[in-house]
Amino acid sequence: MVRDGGIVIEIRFHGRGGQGAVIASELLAQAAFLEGKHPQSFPFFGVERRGAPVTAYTRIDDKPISVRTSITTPDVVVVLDAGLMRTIDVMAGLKRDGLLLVNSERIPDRIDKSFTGRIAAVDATAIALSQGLGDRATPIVNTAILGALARASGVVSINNVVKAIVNHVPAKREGNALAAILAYRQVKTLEAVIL
Amino acid sequence: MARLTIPAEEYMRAGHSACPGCGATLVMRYLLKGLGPNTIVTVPACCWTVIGTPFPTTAIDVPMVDCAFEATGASVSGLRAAADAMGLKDVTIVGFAGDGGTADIGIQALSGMLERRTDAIYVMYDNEAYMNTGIQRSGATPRGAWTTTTPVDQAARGKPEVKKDVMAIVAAHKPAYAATVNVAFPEDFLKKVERAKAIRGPRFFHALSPCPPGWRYPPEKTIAVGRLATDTNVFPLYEVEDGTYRINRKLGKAKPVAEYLRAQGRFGHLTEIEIAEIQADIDTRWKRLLALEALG
Amino acid sequence: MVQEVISGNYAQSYAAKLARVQVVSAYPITPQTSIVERIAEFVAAGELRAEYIKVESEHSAMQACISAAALGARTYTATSSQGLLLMHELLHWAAGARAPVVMGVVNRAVAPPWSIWTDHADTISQRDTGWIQFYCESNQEVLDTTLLAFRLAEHADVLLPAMITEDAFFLSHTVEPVDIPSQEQVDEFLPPRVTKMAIRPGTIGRLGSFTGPDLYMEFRHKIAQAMERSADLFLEIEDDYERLTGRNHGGPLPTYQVDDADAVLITMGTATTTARAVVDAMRARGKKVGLAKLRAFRPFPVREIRQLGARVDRIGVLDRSFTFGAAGAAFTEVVGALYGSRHRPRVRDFVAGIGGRDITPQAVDEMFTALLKDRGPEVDWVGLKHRLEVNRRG
Amino acid sequence: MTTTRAEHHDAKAGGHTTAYETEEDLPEAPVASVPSDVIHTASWRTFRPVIALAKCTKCYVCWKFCPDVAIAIDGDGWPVIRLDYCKGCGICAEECKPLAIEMVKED
Repeated sequence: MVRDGGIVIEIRFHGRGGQGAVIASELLAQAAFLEGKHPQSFPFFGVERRGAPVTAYTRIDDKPISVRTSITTPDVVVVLDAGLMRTIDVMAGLKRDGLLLVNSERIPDRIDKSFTGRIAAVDATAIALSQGLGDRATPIVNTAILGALARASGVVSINNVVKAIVNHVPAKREGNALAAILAYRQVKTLEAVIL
Repeated sequence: MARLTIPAEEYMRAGHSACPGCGATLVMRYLLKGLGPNTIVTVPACCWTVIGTPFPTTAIDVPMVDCAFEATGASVSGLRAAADAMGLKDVTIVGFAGDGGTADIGIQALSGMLERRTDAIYVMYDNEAYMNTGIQRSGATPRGAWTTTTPVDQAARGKPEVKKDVMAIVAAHKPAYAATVNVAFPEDFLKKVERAKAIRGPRFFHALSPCPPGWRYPPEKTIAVGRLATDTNVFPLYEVEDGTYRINRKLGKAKPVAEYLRAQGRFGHLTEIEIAEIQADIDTRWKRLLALEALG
Repeated sequence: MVQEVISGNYAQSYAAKLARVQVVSAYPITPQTSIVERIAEFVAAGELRAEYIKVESEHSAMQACISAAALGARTYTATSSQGLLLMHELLHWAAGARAPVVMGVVNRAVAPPWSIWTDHADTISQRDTGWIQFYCESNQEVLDTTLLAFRLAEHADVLLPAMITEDAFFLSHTVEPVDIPSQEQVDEFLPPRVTKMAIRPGTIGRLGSFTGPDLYMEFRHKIAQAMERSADLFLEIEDDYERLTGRNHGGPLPTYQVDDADAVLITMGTATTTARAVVDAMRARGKKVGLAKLRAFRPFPVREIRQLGARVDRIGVLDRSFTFGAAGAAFTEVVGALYGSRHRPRVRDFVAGIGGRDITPQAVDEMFTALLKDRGPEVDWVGLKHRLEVNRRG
Repeated sequence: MTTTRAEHHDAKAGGHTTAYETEEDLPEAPVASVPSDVIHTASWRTFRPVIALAKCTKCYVCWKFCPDVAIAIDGDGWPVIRLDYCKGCGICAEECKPLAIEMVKED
């Protein structure tokens, strides 16, 4: 999205209460800040319940951000829990040529035919559990997914994702950083459909 | 078909917004099973404000009147007065508040309601912190517990103060009936609700309501943790009727408090010495309770 | 109808009794106490069949009324000053829950320093809570307006709480003759409360609930519309009251001698009586002055203020409270109402009578004179002492 | 959080029909009267309980302790998981004495 000569990228995260979607949106903002960008991140203002669907947003601009509105047409949608796609329309408003990144062992089918952008997948759950992040019921996949996002979107570098994690994650910093790096290496991407 | 040990009727609906494994939903479920449809519930700010689901939906099949955080006792009195004035027969008025809304900000209104002898049931569902706002300590948080406002770090060991004894405060008002109940013991819970329903005057329940995210244990352990609370004497089951104490569950030998504490992440930092101090405190309180019961 | 010599506070008590309130919930505070004591006597004597909840605070008094109203009961309470301030959270709640609670308020200054004497800081501070507000000039007006308020608040197109205010001591403890309508008259005017919205055992319904940004605003807009509807309904209801009792206090902004006036003073509460006498005296001296009584502060009578503004060039507003950092609230609202009008007279604010200081005829005369001469500051504190006489003991 | 958009509901409850198309359709006071089971909470779940009826003794402990009212009892007395509502807390499996319930990961 180009506005007043600057480039704005808007990202929406879908997760469940307890998985760290809100923290992911904040860490992404921290990483973007390290890139010299102007970030803004915010959760869907609501009541969080463990396990319940949660939405969070990050907006990244080349220059200071002058809006405080919700994000309705994101460039990137990140799904921390593929199970959510059964009940939640994660594609809602996603730009046709945008990016869908899903925590999944395999790249999901192109459900929405009008979507011509890229689809990426990473098994963030396996990576998180390999690093002792969360448990099987609620794996904390937020840092892994950010590593994958760095690779798939190029919005921020993996170096700055790792820096943001080390600077701001209160516990298991090494495991979280490693999760991001592993995901960066393992993410698979299905390129855009050329019409 | 085998026999159900608690009534089959449901007055709480599925679809509610509680966290998985939530104890507070079981408190409501059991309570309404015992009280039946001719009941009006008033609820202040607490987890149930959210659990009860947003407009236009509602999670219980009886009327629910939202009230201000500190005013449950007053709301109860208002509902009772209106029901009496309008000739609504045999309706049970219930105040349903959390521990913060009861032990802290709402204790004045609770005291008022008990003192003016409002004919109603007040339930404090006790998850031992401000859980709806995200685990801040309340007067009902037990000693040693981690919360977001009683962190554990170099210079802090969780909540330094002991849990406020709300039952003792209530008992000092000489209510018609007061009892502790625990979601891990539904049959005892229902027996007491049915007993309370038959009595007129101010009645009070202190309901232990284990909370997986706040107490830091996996959601499937809600009943197990609740059971341990009673079987370690941390949360004894007893009732007070006309000033007489009756303990409803006594084990030959209570389990060590450590078993209860070790099951929850909020106590994960406690040392053996700290646990021993808590054990001593629990032992003293248990002895006091036995002595109160012996008074007859 | 009988005439009795009673205080403003008793006028409240009699009105509550005549309205056959079903639930009363109150906490004592000077100078409100005699209102609720008299009601307690009515209940004790069996003259009023009401549930009287002796609560432990004003906050609880209001919560009990709101919850009782949820079941459809006609509810009444009374308070003053600090008690009203303590209720503040629940004043918003009453409007949001659409509980037509009727409340008598004795206007009293707020602490510190402690003061039990009158000004309007307590009720003016509540103007944004969604309550209908009436300010009264006489004990008769207190009684009549309280009865009007029940009918208006409970009207299906309104369903908003209403407060009827009276100046501490100037009305609350001043006895004067009051025509008291018969119970039959009041029963005809004010039948038992009927509401479709009452919470009933055996049904499903959660009153209060919670909403996201997708619905909250519509519920607030409904309150705004109900408040707006109440303005015209008040006129109809007062006409109805007049048919039964012969009395009509003249809507939200009754005027006196304004038709040819060069300057008009807008007053609230008991200062009106003094100001009316000053108008007569000044008219006798050939000064063309007039008076408008701001009787309803909520809903604010924008239409009537504009009609007044179209007739006169100079308006003074007598504020018995002050909004620190701005001006008197009545002044700013009058100016706000006139700004949208083609006729914009000069408006000045006279802040007077704070903390029970007497608003003397001389002070009112000064205000009119300043208006006529078009001199003096836009906002003026009138009656400040240049020389303080402080009692010292020792 | 679970959001419920009012305009999607047309349910009868408490004798009132509640179909909210415009502001005028909303009740004057915020009175919610649609039973909450119009909301499905299946999406909260990571693991689903699966009952092995061969091991079930019909003791109904699972039903008794379910905080989500997500276990029904069918005509033959067997417990049935209401998968639209089960949040997958696992209390039923944890408390089941004959170990008849297994928590299975959702796809």
